[in-house]
Amino acid sequence: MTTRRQVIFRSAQLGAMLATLGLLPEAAQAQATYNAGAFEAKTMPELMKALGASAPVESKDVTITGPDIAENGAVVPIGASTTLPGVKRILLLVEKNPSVLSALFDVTDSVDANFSTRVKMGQSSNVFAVALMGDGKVLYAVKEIKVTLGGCGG
Amino acid sequence: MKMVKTLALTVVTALAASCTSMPPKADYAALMNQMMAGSFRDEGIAKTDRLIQDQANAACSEAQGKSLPDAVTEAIQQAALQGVRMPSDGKFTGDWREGEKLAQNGRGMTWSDKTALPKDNGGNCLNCHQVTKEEVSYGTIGPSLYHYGKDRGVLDPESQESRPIVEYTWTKIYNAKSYNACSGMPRFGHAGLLDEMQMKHLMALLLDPKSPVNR
Amino acid sequence: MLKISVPLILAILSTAALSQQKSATDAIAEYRAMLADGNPAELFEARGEDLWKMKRGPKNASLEQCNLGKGPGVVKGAFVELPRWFADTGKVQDLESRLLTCMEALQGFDAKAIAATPFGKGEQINLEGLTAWISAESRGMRFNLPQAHVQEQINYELGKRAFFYRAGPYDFSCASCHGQAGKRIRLQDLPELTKNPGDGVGFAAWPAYRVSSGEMWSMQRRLNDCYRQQRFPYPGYASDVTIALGVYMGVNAKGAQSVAPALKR
Amino acid sequence: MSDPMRIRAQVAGDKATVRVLMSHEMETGLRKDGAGKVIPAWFIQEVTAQLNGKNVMTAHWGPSVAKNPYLQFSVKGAKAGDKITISWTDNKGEKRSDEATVS
Repeated sequence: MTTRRQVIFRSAQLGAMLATLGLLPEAAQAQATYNAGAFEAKTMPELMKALGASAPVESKDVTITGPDIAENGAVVPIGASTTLPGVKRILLLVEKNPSVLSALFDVTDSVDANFSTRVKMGQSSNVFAVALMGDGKVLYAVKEIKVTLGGCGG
Repeated sequence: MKMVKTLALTVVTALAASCTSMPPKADYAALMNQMMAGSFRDEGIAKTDRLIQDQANAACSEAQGKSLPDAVTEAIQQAALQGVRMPSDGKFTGDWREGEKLAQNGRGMTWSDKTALPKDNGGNCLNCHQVTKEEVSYGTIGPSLYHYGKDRGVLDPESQESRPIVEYTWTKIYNAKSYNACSGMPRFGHAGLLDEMQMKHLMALLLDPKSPVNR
Repeated sequence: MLKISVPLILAILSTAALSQQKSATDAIAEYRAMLADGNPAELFEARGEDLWKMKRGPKNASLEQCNLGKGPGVVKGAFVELPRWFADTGKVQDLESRLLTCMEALQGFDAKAIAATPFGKGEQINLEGLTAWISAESRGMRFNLPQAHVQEQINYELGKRAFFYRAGPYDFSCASCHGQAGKRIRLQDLPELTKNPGDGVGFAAWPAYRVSSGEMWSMQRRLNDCYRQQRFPYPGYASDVTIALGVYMGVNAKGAQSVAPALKR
Repeated sequence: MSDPMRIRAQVAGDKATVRVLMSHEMETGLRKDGAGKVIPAWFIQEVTAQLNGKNVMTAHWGPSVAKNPYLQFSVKGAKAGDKITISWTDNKGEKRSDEATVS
């Protein structure tokens, strides 16, 4: 039986190997490598530690979008954005998932700090949009999304 | 003048007739039997003998949603009522918490379920009924059951004064066709879907004043 | 591609929400609107188009000469006229059973073997892609099943009887869930299928991408799962009862605009 | 081999809205199959976007991104005719790259 940890570990090794061999696209190499530890974090503090970031502060300048109720936890549309200048990274978190971090976006000057995707949610939970700023500040917005039991349940 | 009018009327009638053409003549009962027998196969616990209809299902299918003749209705309901077995120990209610779990549980009796035993069956209640105020994900095929006991003034479901409504409720769960020949509700007791204890839990959910149904 | 922008829909929804507490139904509508743009069914449509044109099977042929009812190779508009009578097979066929006929005749596949393949495996995966693309080619068109042939009429009558056929341990029929308007199971709205339930609803919304399983479902798979939930035995893929039900629902849906392949829970 | 992505890039003011659908199982590694065996994790880990060959965004994903992932973002200064390239790499090292023209 292969555990998830092993798979990620192996794939990180594989990624490093491919990078060494020059097999990864140049663009990818220029960016930070996949932080497996961050995607293993169970809580927000654990995640911030793995990312080497400070404790997050709630901010009105960060926006989290998503439905109040998700008809199905398998696909929940969420988005994170901020209009603040100097943002380096945007994170999307689901508090009650086995690992809190769903997605991380490295922001460049060429894109808006505004990303939408769809995540899986095992149960009703708070979801967070977190902005890692250039000056080291960590800002967040939070919203609760209820996951309902749809269909006949059979 | 009169001639023209008659002619116009004839045309209209002819058009109407062609729009509502009668189905072609065929032995539909035989074709139906042949089609059903040739289309399904056994899978897991769901065997083809499930296609066999009892009198009630045959009559209600035939009616296609329309009401049955009074005599047929009466016969189905009488037969259903006579088959209802009241709880062996005379006690009608169990634990509403267990009842709520059963109400939430929509599983049971499909070809992907392991067994057809009551322990592997849910009550499926939320699929069709509102049950509590807190659970917003409920169906509307059946009436809301929120405040079921409260609205009927049940203070103690095991008391003598509650007996009529308690027996009615038990009967409804055991075999809903006792009061409504073509009821859409599964016959939980009659079909052996739930055991006596499970039905008592559902009774508690509906009738216990402490149950979230009545709060 | 959606014509109305999602932000616009959301803006309307959130304005409405200001005046009153959002009901669960409104919240679900909001959730669906958020998913409407970017239906993963598009991924299957693209695959289906490739599969239609690709030389495959023992005969190494494409499906481009397949006759879906409007002549060999005519795809546009075919979906909204199926199921229909086909003279070459002497049968009323739906999209899936017709595709099986073409895959056998043109490409040399074994239709029976494909019909017996479990959903989501082997050639069944390809069928989901093909039905996604073929239905998409009739997107926005209105259902207009032919009823001229006597077998099409008989199939309608049999489909109607099958629709109301109550049996199994729960005494359910198709009509148990789809016989009345304005009902739902849990939070799922149930289309009334004994008449035209409206544009893009019921028969006019399948095939669909199922969010819950991340799979593409054709009408055959939809019906299969209906029968599972009905606690019936297992209906064969493209079996007579599934075709008859298709005729019944399809004829009832006359005039309904097809939105297939849609996005479903 | 994986299926092509669906990429739409449309000009909206002084930027282009990019919407991407990717074909991927996004298996969490936490689910079990019918026989009770754990289904190994299999998910896209990295997504990059390029505008006319220049990297404009890198995303890292975990297995909780939904199956057949959807991604939407906006590229500043993108004009009609520009090329948007999206690439992904999954945890098995499989990769895929597709291109779309901004319209």
